[in-house]
Amino acid sequence: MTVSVKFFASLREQMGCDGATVEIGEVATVADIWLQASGGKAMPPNILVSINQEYCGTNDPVSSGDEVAFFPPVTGG
Amino acid sequence: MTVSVKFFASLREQMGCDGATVEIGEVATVADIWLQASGGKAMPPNILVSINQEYCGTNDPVSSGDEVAFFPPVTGG
Amino acid sequence: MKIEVSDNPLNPWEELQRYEQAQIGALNSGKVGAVATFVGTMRDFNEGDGVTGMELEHYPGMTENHLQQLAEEATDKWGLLDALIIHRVGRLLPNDPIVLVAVWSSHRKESFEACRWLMEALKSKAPFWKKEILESGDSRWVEKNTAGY
Amino acid sequence: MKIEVSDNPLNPWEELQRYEQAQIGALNSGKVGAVATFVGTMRDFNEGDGVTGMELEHYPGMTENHLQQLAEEATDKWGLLDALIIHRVGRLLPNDPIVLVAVWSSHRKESFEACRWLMEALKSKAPFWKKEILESGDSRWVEKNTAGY
Repeated sequence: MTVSVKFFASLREQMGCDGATVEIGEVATVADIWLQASGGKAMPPNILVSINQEYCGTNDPVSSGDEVAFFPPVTGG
Repeated sequence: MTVSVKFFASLREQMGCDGATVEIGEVATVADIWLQASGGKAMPPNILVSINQEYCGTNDPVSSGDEVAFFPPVTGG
Repeated sequence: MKIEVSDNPLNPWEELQRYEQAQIGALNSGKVGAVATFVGTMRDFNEGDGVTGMELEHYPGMTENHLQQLAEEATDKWGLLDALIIHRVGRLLPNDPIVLVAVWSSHRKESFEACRWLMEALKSKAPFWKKEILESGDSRWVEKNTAGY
Repeated sequence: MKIEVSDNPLNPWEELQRYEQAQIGALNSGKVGAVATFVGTMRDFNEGDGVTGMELEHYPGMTENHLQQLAEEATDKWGLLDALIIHRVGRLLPNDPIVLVAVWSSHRKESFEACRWLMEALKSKAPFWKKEILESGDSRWVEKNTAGY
């Protein structure tokens, strides 16, 4: 399946890109998507993740066509 | 001594006047001023009192020239 | 710091705009991180009755001095950078703003706490009295403010 | 209810004036007794360093949706009559307003609690990220918001 990946803020700078399209098998979690999109890097602690713009956990399952985002703790307001 | 007395809001309406000048002996408390200014009426419960525009108690002493005010619970804001 | 009791109509947002312009040196210093404001407006109902108007009375002199004391106390306690209180008196209609309290602070916690404390202190201590004009044509003095915490 | 994320300069008092005018049917109904607002502005200091500018990034779509959810949650929980959130993104300078939160309610307790809760929820959950430009010319991402209660 195909999943769209986005990185924001400091994580975007660390990854050197603001997103990617990931091809992965039909059963995959957010953590699997991270591994493939990051080229096997360890997931930073405190990272926040979302599927289709809703917060989720790193073990949540991903479906084809989903938008998965990774970002650091938020600092608005 | 001479003391200036003021009434506000519902108390002003009950007394039928917004103030008075009271002549009283040299030693007097706020309660004494009330008795004379009200013509001997009982002081309503919950009444608030001030001397020279600062909150005070009904047993506080009054000096010549003071402005003594009596008013109901406040309801601003 | 500004304290005002006035029988002129109160537009809180224009007052805030104007005050920040007037205080631009102090409030444009890079130290302000938080502005908390509260506006109390006149409702058309109270205790189950329709209310068509209101007369607000105060104790000229004492009211302003008391508000000033409250603003100074809040400034000391929460380290505020500035504070503004404007309160209407006279004749009001439903939807009219009655009171504006605004505080400027470096941090949001202090601004929220100070603004709320100032409103509660104002309502429980500052000498103002409301008389409501009811739909029936009768009028009545409001007897007591409700607690706000 | 209005939620806006914008890279245009934010004048909170003009926005409030304009919003109340636009919502005049709902907000002029005699039911509003309390308006609590909070404005967060950019300081020129943070963690002991001078800060000369800021870049604010967000997640287009998710940020707006999340703010909308928070405003709806606050409206339900405190029975608000209306709510407004405007948040800046892009390049900011010291003293620039960053965020405006405003809530309209019949009662002051609810307005204070809802406004503060919305700000804390926004700061802890809404996807925004600040990058500070320091006096030295270096820049750094703000790593974490401090707690506000």
